[in-house]
Amino acid sequence: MGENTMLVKPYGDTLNDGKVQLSFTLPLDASPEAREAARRLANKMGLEEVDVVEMKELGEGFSFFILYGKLRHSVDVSKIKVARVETRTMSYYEINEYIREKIGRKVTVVGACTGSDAHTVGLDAIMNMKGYAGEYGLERYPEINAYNLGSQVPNEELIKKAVEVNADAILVSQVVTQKEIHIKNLTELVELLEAEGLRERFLLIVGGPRITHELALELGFDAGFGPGTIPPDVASYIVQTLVKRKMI
Amino acid sequence: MGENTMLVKPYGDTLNDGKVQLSFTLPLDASPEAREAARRLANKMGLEEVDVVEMKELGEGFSFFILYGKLRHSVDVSKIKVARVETRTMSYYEINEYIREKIGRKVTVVGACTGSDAHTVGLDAIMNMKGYAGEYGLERYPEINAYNLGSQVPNEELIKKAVEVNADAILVSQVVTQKEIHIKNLTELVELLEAEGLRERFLLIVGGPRITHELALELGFDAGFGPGTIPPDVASYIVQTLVKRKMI
Amino acid sequence: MEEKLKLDRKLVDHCRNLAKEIADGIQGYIDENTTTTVERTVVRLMGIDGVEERGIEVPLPNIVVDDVHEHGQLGKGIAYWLGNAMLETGKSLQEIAEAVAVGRLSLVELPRHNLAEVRKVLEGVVVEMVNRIKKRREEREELMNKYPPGPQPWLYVIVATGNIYEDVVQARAAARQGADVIAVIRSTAQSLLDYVPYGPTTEGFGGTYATQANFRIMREGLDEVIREIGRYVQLVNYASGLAMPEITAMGAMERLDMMLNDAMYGILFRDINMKRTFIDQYFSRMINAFAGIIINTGEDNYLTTADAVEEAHTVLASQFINEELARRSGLKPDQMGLGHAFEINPDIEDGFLMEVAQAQLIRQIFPEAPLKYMPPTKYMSGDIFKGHLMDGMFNLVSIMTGQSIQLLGMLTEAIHTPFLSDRALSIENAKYIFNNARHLQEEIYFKNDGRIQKRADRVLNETCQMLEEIADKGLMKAIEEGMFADICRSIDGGKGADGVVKKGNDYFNPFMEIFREELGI
Amino acid sequence: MEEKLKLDRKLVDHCRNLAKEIADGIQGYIDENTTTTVERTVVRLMGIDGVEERGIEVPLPNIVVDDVHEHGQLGKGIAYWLGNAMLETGKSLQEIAEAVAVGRLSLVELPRHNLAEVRKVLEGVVVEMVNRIKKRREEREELMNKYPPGPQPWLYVIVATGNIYEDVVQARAAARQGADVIAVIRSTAQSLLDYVPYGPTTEGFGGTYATQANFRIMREGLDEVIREIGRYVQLVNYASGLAMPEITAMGAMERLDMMLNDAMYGILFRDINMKRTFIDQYFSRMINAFAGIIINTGEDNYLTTADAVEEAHTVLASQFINEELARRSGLKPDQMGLGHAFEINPDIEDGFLMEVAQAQLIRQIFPEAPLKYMPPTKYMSGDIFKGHLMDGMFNLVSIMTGQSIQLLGMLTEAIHTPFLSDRALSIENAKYIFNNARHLQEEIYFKNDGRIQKRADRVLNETCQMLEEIADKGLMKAIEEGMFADICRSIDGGKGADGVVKKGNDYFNPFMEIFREELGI
Ligand code: B12
Ligand code: B12
Ligand SMILES: Cc1ncc(COP(=O)(O)O)c(C=O)c1O
Ligand SMILES: Cc1ncc(COP(=O)(O)O)c(C=O)c1O
Repeated sequence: MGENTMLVKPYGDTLNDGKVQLSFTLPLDASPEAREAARRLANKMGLEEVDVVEMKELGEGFSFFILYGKLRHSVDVSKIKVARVETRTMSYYEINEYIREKIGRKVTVVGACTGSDAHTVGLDAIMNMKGYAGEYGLERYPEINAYNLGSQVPNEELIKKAVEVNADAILVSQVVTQKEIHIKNLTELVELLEAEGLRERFLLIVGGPRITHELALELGFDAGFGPGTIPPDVASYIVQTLVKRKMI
Repeated sequence: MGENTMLVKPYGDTLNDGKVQLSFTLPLDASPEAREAARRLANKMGLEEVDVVEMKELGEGFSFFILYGKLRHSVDVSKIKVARVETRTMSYYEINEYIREKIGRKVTVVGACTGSDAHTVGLDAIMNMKGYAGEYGLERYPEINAYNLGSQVPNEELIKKAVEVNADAILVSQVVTQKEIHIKNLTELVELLEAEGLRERFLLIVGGPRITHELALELGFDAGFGPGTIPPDVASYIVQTLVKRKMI
Repeated sequence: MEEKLKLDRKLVDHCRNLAKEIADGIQGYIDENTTTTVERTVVRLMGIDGVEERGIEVPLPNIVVDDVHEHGQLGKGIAYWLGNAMLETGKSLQEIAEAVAVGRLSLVELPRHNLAEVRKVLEGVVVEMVNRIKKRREEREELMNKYPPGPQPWLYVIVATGNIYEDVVQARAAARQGADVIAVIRSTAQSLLDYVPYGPTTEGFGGTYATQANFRIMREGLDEVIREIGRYVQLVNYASGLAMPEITAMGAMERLDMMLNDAMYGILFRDINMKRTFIDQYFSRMINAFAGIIINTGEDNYLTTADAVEEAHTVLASQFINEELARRSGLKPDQMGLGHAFEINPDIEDGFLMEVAQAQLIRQIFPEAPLKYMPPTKYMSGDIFKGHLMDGMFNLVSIMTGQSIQLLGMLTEAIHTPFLSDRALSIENAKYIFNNARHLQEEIYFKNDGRIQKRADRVLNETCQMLEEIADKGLMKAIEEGMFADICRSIDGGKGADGVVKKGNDYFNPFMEIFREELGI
Repeated sequence: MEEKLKLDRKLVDHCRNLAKEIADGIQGYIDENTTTTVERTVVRLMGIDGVEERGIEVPLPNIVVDDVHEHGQLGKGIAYWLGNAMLETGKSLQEIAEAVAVGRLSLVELPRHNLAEVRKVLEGVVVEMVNRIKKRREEREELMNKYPPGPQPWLYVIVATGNIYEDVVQARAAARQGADVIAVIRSTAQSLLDYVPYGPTTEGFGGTYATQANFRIMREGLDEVIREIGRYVQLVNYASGLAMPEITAMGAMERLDMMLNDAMYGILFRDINMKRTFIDQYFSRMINAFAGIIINTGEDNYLTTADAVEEAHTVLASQFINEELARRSGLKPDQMGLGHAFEINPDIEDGFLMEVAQAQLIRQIFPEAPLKYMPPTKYMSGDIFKGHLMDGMFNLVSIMTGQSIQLLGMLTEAIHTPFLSDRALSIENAKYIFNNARHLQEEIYFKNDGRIQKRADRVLNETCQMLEEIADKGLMKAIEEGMFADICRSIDGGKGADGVVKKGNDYFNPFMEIFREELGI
């Protein structure tokens, strides 16, 4: 361990007590043996002094358990570096001003919920006129041309539109994550763009409740936005990055 | 792995999907790094596809996390043997009849909440006249002499009383478990009895919300009773065991 | 039921009249047209079933109907062509369909008999199916007598594993835990399929395909548990989308008890053509009416995109329209599971009061309807503890206002489709609240001119205004303009428009005739 | 406040009269006796503090009082002996106490001056302390003006780590999360200690020792946060047990805002001698009255051993008695945090209605009291999800009935003393419910002669009967017979009986005199 090691553990009411709550179902009828199985599983997870505080029979051979225990493991936070969107969020007025001054032409963005995803609320929050959380959406920005293609848009169609309107940025929303479908969809988009030699032409941005900037980078996107994002976060990122990367 | 291996894993909605919910606090301000720390801890616990679904700042440098993930570990339930109280629970009438027929004299029990424990409700549930969950307590049984010493009784005093009234069984209740104080109290009682050569003279029984029969045996007791115990469970155990062990 | 809100009854009547006007505006359209799925439904009701392998499995009803539709002859009604083929070939309907499937027969190429003859030859088949559905209905009544369902609000939960066998396990467990109603959520894409998949399925996505085999497997799985627990458990599936009436027919045959069957959901949320949808829902709901199935409408969905405080009146307006359209299909008030939802932002001061107002308002306006009350979804978050509590408040409002069908909220709503344990916790939640506050409704009154009454009045007034506007411009136009759920759909856009077919003067649909007669429409 | 329950006001007045009768029955006893802890309190109020190492640390107040008590001379009041020693030695009180501690001085052995002289020499010290307490009171008022406390019901949470420094962290975090009141739970054994521990402590068991240093550390920690968040956060500790008035005095000096200070809790739940307790509570509450501290009574505890449905009236009866005894100590109605609890078995049908009835009943009977409403504890289980929901229903009843001080339930009640996150979830729970149902109380009425009203009437009637019985036989006898919480305590049994001392005719207690005067008793 280096000098700057900073190990942290879960905290119940005393530093480093390691207290963790967990719950799960086992395919077992409720019985002392099932309770013991739950306890042993918790042990395998690195928990000590495990208390199985609840065992509830769910029927059809299943039981639900709630447990508390003390975690043996710790994590060295000094080693953790997480990429974040570094641009400063400007106001609606600042952003439009910035575009007029530093870009000198309108910025064009194209957005869509791709694949089978029909959850448009998140993307609409960012793009629609009426906006979100008291902030106007991108469509309202005088210096931005925004095209919202809506739901269940195939990746091919999205790319076609982006080329057609000569977009600066592509905005993708992915809400459904079952069976990791979002990863599949997003990867496919990047591959398609690369295959057509278009990847560098656009800022590629993804958002959704399970999206982090880190994940976005991993998948080959330029940026990722999670829960709580407001339109100016995205607009600020786009305009500042266009300038920085001289994509103007 | 033997022939009868039966590995089980947590179940969310598909057999062996391993789904587990957990929550804990870390001594970190909310940040992408803190979220990542939470994720890594879950990884160390053997969880894959970890979703940190909630990060909530608690103030004073702490944050709370809720996570879901898939557990890698499984447990072989075929290997689990848990001791249980094997006696059949009889009814109030059966028990008194059993005492009259097979023991032929009144059975004497002494109960107490020991150490600093002042939680009498559990012990009272088993012993008091009015009983619990619709079942009379031991005091009501015509064939049982029951002495309830109440709360915060030192182990020495409990033993003294048991000898004095020539008890068949000693009933101990332990509710407070902080810093494992119950283990300490219970172990002390067994050691005291052994030191005085009295251990074999009594059935030694413990109960409480965190007591299992398994734990009781480990600590050198004859039986342990947990949540949901009703008076006839205990009475049945006592009378049948007295007969079986020829302590009559 | 006591009228706790002092509503202006004249306004309510006015709303109902407006809804009639609005329905009149589309009724002509409904009467003049049929659709491919309506005709496929007729095929299914005639007992034709099965698929033909053509790269993918294509259901025989599609093949049969397409065979006629391609020739532009569907306006006579598929029944005519099938009857005609029977007369001509002497074969059974199933044999005929199979022959069409392998290309050995084309229905329109056969010599044509007259309608009276066709009607005659089909009589047996039609009566058989009508009796089969009647029998299912009686079966339900008997079982419900023998194993009475729990008290209302009924605990309604969903299963959504994608695998029918896994679903059965979850459904049976839920029934044992106390669920009164089990809905098998469909795979995401199914509503956009212009056919119904076939056989047992194990690979749905976010839900399990609605197939007749799946219906049967689940029904059997539940019936077994019903006998053990002595309580009838109702089964639900979804009949919105391009194959709406076909799914309804399957449900009628397999004794489903409820069916999601909204008049506008497909238009708004699945971008299905509006004419297609209005025609489909008419026949679909007629089948439900006849089969004694309760429909569930989908107004709750509006509040997932629109704001529950601002747009509360759109829910009520849509309910008036749904009610009127349902009535026209022969549904009785006690089959109208009108939907609404508890979707107000939990951080709003007095939001609870507004939820009470809305739920009470709807209860009073539709006193006989088995209202379906939907849980918080939009404001659920990764904080499962707060979510569980919101679900509890939702349950409390329900028992306070006498709702009928309670779709239980899940603490993990924002995370994943329900785990077995999530469902169990939800059931526990509802059982606790319903029992612990069982007669609260009887015990409380609302202050005159207080926040609750004022809120209800306001919603009712806005509803009236909205219905006036819709009556004025017509329902289709209103939808075009995004008056519901903030969503705009154009009259000729959307999926499935090509399945709309103008009826000929000689259009023949024996089932519609019988249902109309039996239902007194 | 509207009177939603149509209570028989005559019955309520009758109950109050009975409570007076009952209090009269013990008042003579209180007036005629003092106790070792009352005298130690006087010592502390005179500014004497510190400990002497004698194997364990023994506080100077104990040493000083024991010195006199051993000689059977405490009936004159310790103040006399201390003043006398000042006159005789010319030393400061602290020096005198230290001299006694090391055995260099015995108070009773000094030549005796007359009371007038003693009174005179003590005047400065007494006035200084009285002013110090007044100043604390003003400080509180100023801070509350500048940083107004949140709206009622106040969010009251406990910290219980056993370590004062860890407690401070938890308390500050809770304050930031929204807590209005922080109680530092005491170590299990402390109430049975016949002294107050000294200095900062870090090793309590299931709670943290109440010491003056701990009070100060926590007060400072909270004051800092108060300035940051702009909201006053109240601090609470426990003054029940063998050292009751001493702890109260410490609280008065360190600006605590509330103090658990019941008239009977120690008797029933800690087996402390009843005479001792009645005497101690009289002086202790007088200090609280003067210091502007709200007391919390402990009737909630009855329902942890007795059944909340059957024994609801015992809570109300005890509240009437506690109220009357508090009044006699000079406490104003707005300082009487009478306790009650939400402890009905959650599986009872309409249990929620009964909780509403009880909470509303108590609210109406004590309209000015800052009622302290306690959460479900007995029926909490390892099922933290259900527990969180029960806590939510508890919060809802509170906002529906206008409770004042809400001790927040913890989802882990059945498992461990609260984790930081448990507390945060509880605060979130209460904030959600209180805000979302903010004006529910104003909006609803209860049905005449309905379940809620009938339940309240029944409890009130039973309370009356119980008070009649107690008035008849006397409070001490009633306790002997187990009329509260199913617990029997004998008149001369229990701990601390030997600390009761008959006052002499010349008994002198300058603080009691001043407090009586200032409080108009
Ligand atoms: C509303 C909703 C619906 C509505 C959608 C209406 C619409 N037009 O969007 C309806 C009712 C139609 C619906 C249907 C279904 N849904 Co849905 N739905 C939801 C719900 C309740 C809320 C989602 C939402 O609107 N959130 C509010 C927005 C503002 O938040 P957000 O999306 O996170 O967006 C923010 C950020 O993430 C970010 N962001 C999002 N996108 C983008 C894009 C860019 C470029 C940027 C920069 C930022 C950004 O900024 C936004 C603002 O801060 C969630 C549960 C929940 N509470 O989360 C389930 C949920 C998402 N649905 C789910 C499912 C399974 C379905 C169905 C598949 C169910 C079925 N079998 O029929 C269907 C089919 C939908 C489909 N084909 O995709 C699951 C997904 C499970 C999973 N993890 O995979 C959820 C979690 C519910 C559940 N527990 O089952 N749903
Ligand atoms: C009631 C109660 C009290 C009452 C006790 C009144 C009394 N006379 O008993 C009062 C208010 C006085 C109290 C005080 C305290 N309590 Co307390 N209390 C509880 C509470 C709410 C319920 C316990 C109860 O009565 N359960 C009902 C009975 C019927 O269940 P049971 O005990 O499990 O008994 C059953 C079985 O276990 C079994 N059983 C039990 N004993 C025996 C014995 C035998 C021989 C057999 C056969 C079977 C048997 O049979 C019973 C019937 O089925 C719990 C929280 C909870 N919900 O569990 C906290 C709790 C136990 N208390 C707790 C604490 C910390 C305290 C205090 C120390 C707090 C403080 N700092 O002041 C004090 C001090 C008490 C002390 N010195 O021991 C903690 C313990 C934490 C821990 N795990 O160590 C708990 C869990 C609350 C919490 N989260 O902080 N408490
Ligand atoms: C009325 C109605 N129909 C159908 C559905 C299901 O959607 P889909 O038709 O896409 O399966 C819903 C969704 O909740 C609904 O409310
Ligand atoms: C009135 C009162 N005093 C004191 C206490 C605390 O107990 P102890 O005095 O044992 O610290 C309680 C417990 O909740 C109480 O209600």
